[in-house]
Amino acid sequence: MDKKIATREAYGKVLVEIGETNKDVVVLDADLSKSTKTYEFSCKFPERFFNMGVAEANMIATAAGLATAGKVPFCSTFAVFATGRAFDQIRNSVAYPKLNVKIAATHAGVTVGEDGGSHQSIEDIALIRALPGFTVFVPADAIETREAIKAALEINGPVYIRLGKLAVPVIHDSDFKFVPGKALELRDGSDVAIIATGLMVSLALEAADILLKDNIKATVLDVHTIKPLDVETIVSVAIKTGAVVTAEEHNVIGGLGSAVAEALCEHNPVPLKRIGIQDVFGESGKPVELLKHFGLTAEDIVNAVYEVLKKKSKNM
Amino acid sequence: MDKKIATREAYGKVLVEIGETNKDVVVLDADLSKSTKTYEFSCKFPERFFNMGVAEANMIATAAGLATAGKVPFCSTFAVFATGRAFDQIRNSVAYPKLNVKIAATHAGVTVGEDGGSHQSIEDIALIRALPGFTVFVPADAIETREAIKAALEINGPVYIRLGKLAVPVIHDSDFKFVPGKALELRDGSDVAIIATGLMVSLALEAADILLKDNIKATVLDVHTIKPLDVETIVSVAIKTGAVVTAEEHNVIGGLGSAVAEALCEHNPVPLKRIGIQDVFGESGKPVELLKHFGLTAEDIVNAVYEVLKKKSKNM
Amino acid sequence: MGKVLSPYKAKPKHEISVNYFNEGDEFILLFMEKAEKVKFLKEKAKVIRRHIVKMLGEAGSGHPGGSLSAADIVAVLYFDVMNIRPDDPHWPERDRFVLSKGHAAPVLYAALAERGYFDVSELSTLRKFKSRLQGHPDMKKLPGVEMSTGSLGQGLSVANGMALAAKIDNKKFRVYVLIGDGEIQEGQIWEAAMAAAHYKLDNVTAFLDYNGLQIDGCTKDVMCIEPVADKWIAFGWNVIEIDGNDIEQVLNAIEDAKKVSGKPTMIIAKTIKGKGVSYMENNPDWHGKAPKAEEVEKALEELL
Amino acid sequence: MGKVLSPYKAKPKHEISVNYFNEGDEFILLFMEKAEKVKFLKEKAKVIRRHIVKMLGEAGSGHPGGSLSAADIVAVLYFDVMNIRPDDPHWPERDRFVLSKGHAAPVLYAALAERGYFDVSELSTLRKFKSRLQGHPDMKKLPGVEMSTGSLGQGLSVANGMALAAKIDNKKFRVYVLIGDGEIQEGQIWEAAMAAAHYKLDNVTAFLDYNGLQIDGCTKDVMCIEPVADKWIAFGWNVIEIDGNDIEQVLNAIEDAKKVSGKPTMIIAKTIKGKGVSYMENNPDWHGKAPKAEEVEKALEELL
Ligand SMILES: Cc1ncc(C[n+]2csc(CCOP(=O)(O)OP(=O)(O)O)c2C)c(N)n1
Ligand SMILES: Cc1ncc(C[n+]2csc(CCOP(=O)(O)OP(=O)(O)O)c2C)c(N)n1
Ligand SMILES: [Mg+2]
Ligand SMILES: [Mg+2]
Repeated sequence: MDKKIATREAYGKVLVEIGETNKDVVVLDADLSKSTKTYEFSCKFPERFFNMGVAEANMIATAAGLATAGKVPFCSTFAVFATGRAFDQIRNSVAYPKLNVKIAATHAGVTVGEDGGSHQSIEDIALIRALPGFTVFVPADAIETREAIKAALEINGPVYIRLGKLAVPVIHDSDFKFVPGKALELRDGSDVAIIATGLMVSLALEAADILLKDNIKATVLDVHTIKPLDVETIVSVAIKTGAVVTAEEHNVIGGLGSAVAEALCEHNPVPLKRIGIQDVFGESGKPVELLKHFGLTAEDIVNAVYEVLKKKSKNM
Repeated sequence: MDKKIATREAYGKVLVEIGETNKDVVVLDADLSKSTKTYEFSCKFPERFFNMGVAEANMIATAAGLATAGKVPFCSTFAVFATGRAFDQIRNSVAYPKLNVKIAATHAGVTVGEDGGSHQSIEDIALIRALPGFTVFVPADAIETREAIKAALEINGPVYIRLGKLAVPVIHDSDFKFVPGKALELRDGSDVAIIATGLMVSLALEAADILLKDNIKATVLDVHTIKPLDVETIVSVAIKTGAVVTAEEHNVIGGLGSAVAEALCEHNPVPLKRIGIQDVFGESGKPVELLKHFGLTAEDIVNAVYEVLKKKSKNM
Repeated sequence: MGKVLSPYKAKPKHEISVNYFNEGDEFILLFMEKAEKVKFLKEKAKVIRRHIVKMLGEAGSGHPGGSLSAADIVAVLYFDVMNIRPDDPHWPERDRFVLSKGHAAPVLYAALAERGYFDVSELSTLRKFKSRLQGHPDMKKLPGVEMSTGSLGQGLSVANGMALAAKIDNKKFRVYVLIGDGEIQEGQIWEAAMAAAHYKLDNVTAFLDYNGLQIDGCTKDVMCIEPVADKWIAFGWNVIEIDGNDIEQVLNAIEDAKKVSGKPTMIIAKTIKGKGVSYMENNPDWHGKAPKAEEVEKALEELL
Repeated sequence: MGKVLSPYKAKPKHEISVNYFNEGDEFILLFMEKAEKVKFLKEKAKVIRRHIVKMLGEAGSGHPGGSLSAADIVAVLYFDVMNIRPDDPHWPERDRFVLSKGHAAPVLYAALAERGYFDVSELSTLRKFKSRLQGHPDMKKLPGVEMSTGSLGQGLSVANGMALAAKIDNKKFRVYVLIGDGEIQEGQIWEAAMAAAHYKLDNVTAFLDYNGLQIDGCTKDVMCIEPVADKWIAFGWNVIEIDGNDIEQVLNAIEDAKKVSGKPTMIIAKTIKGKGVSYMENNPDWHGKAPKAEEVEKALEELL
């Protein structure tokens, strides 16, 4: 876990690779190609790159048109604008007609940092998850990003990929197997399950290490696919452990925490604590300051584990 | 429950009333004033009515500007466009600066009917619920709508009010007391809790009647305020009954069902079944045909109750 | 316009359908004199209008005004201009038509049925539960519908995307798109307008159904769009102004658009909302209301 | 412009702040000759530029290019034109300024501090955790910020809303709004443009910071906005074209805008992105990158 790479960087690289092998791949950006890392693609394949300017809505619906003609458009901009500024276009021109459009949104979450609350998307998962037929990937590291983008290309339908600005630890080996829709068990433990997504996965592993010192064995799930959710695995670890903590860099309303709560309540209700942004907007600061401020550290996960364990023992 | 009135009709009426008593109330519409029922206000107070044409994004941000200068704007259009077409404006120009803008969106849910899936909002609650600081009202009938609008006027901040096209039964007496944020217990029963919102409340009452014949006593909660959620009451009925069914005319992802799942998992996990649109888009048809097709009838609620009761007995 | 396999032979068959000979690649009024062609297309537009009125009467809800105003444009596109194959609706080389103002679905459905995409009898299922003819066009349900629409302001962007795909692949197909005049109040239209000019999409031809009305009244009163031609010119488009209920003008404008290179063309088509049905013409009340049985009868008489 | 309680007296106090006398209602350069006023405003613009460079250097991130290009416009607004009360920032009769291109926050913060809304020392907290000077303006945190911005394309709509409120209440305040030239690619700008003309918002004066650059390069290459004046004219605006880095032209344009009735005014202000710092000028790389310590020094030398 020494090496740190931003998932957007990994995206930029794999985009060029798939552009090479698949001539139907086209890329659209909304005046942020250097930040979203579509820039390299734009240099290599200028005839398949379309800068749409500061016009996210038009970008998405143009991509829909390209998709009707057999192209596989990848659209990129900041997550807050990719989803919010173009929601009706995503809904009515992509999801409703089930078109083969990929939205790879970068700068998700509060780790955007200094730009502040207007630029920190804490609700994009909630938005896209509410749309029938969308696949939602939230990669935890650079390697998972690679695989998620390649998997997105294989899926014939709308896919949302949530990427970050901040360099984050590489937690996977390069030969790791990414199965869309299948949660990855990174640690096996019977006391509690920590279910995490995105950059919180590496913090969940840290938390598991800390807990181990206290002889608490945690299962750690990496839920890279928020939708369709791997209900089976999630329910099975809930049954095994009887207590769950979710961790995400997103509002606790509408994201992974909600998805897990839905699954647990319908299949095997157990105590749950949701680590995430507690329904407030972000603000300016350094990413680490903000992760701390918003309660998104390994320690916060550890504390949440103790809380659910207390409830679990009461239940028993 | 003989009389049927659409909540949008009630909205149109109360709007004129509050326009009379509060000169700061202004109304904006996006070329749908006869459908949203802001038309009467526009005739009575033309100097305080602004038709923005087919431009929902501009409507919302203009309302934000009006709010900065002390006006209390009510914005109306169909729910699918009110939320989705203007999401970033609602997010960044209303919710983020906590401005005093009210969005009264009509034509929510599949009871829009013949217009079909492009016009049937099944995700608006999910969208607005994910925004910090928003109050979300989903009135069950005409009387509740009146009170919700008056309550919205009292709140200094962003409020979303979800209204319907279809005439629905009037379930409340005119002297009923509406307390924002407080779920209403319409029936008291210890076997199961049916937690409903919007037009599903009257169907929940029907379901409770049917269940009573089988000697199953259901608590029925009318959750007219989805946000802030009345966690206390919801948890208390979950404790009392040990089994919960939610019912909403919305995607089961992101709406009332998710909110209740979150509350239960964090405070008192019990078996839950979520009645709602099962993550598919709507389609054309008569409202009753669609309610049936999408599993939104009293019978569907009854069946869900039997399901959770089975799980509850297993749990005990 | 590609190869022509068969001449058109007008053989009137039943009440409102005009039969045509179409054994292969495409449909074209090749051996007709212009005047004869115009007459034929006028007849087709009338047939489409009759379908619209009947469908809506049967459905009990829907949008007659904006369907009727566009019938002539749609007739010209589907019965003369567009290079399409009803028996192979996904033929990659086909010309595309995007009905951006999706509420005018009936005019599209009528044209598709008349053109042979499906049986005209299916028109009576409009807006009914489980029908392929949804209240607003659904491309997943009905072959021939190029894009699902209904949320206004999105169709021009979609058309641009199709046109960009043609450019990438060096394909010759053209993209036609019909936009409402109230619809251009949507900012996305101007994003798309700017992008079409920027990317020199001369394979895009847009029609503005310039009927002066939207739901809440005259565009002039609701949200004035004037001067409309100046706007499109300022956004870098070739602009042609015509009477959009005049078949010949529609035909000529499309031909002129094809000759322009490096620019998309906007045909500002002055139309009458409700055109062809006296009591609907220029009356905003008929934007989104279905005619009752007697009203259908009266309309059909007028449309003989 | 209301009552004037006090004459302006220029008393230079410390390195970059120009002090002023302001005991009551408002701030106005009343007893100055035009030439003297222009000189003073030029000085203010320079002071603002110095603040921008220093703030960004200190913050380590942010947007210098678009802040510097707008410094002259903002100086004229805050130090001559606008009827405001720094000690009563919510005074209902105040003129409003909406920074639609919110990433240029530093130019606004510098002007507010210089104008007395808060101490200039606070400028050094820009973008830091818990600062009132958020990366993009936050009206909830910092008095004097009229609207939270950062998501491009929304400020003109907001300005219209403020202007409508003035019309309803018969108030005399005016609304100024600064828009980026890349920003006008957002469709919402054109929705707002149409609405401002429709509602005859002659109390709205917009500035286009016409610096020819956006993040990915020249607007011409990324998404061409030309012919830009024609667009605003076609959308019903009074258009004035000026050199937006020329204080006198900015002053005159604003005066001219005030005289126009029944129409909003767009002042197309040709500017140089990065203006005043040689190595930043016209260089898209300096859109969103902070200068390093040596670069700050160099810039400050140039801005003496
Ligand atoms: C985004 C969106 N907003 C609102 C509507 C509701 N609506 C349907 S038709 C219409 C008026 C359209 O007027 P116009 O474009 O002039 O159509 P026409 O006159 O040709 O029928 C409106 C507001 C919609 N379908 N989509
Ligand atoms: C809706 C939205 N999309 C994208 C961005 C990211 N962004 C910030 S500045 C900018 C370029 C703006 O260019 P311009 O308006 O010309 O600004 P200026 O040159 O004056 O800095 C972009 C795309 C944003 N802030 N908001
Ligand atoms: Mg019209
Ligand atoms: Mg610029």
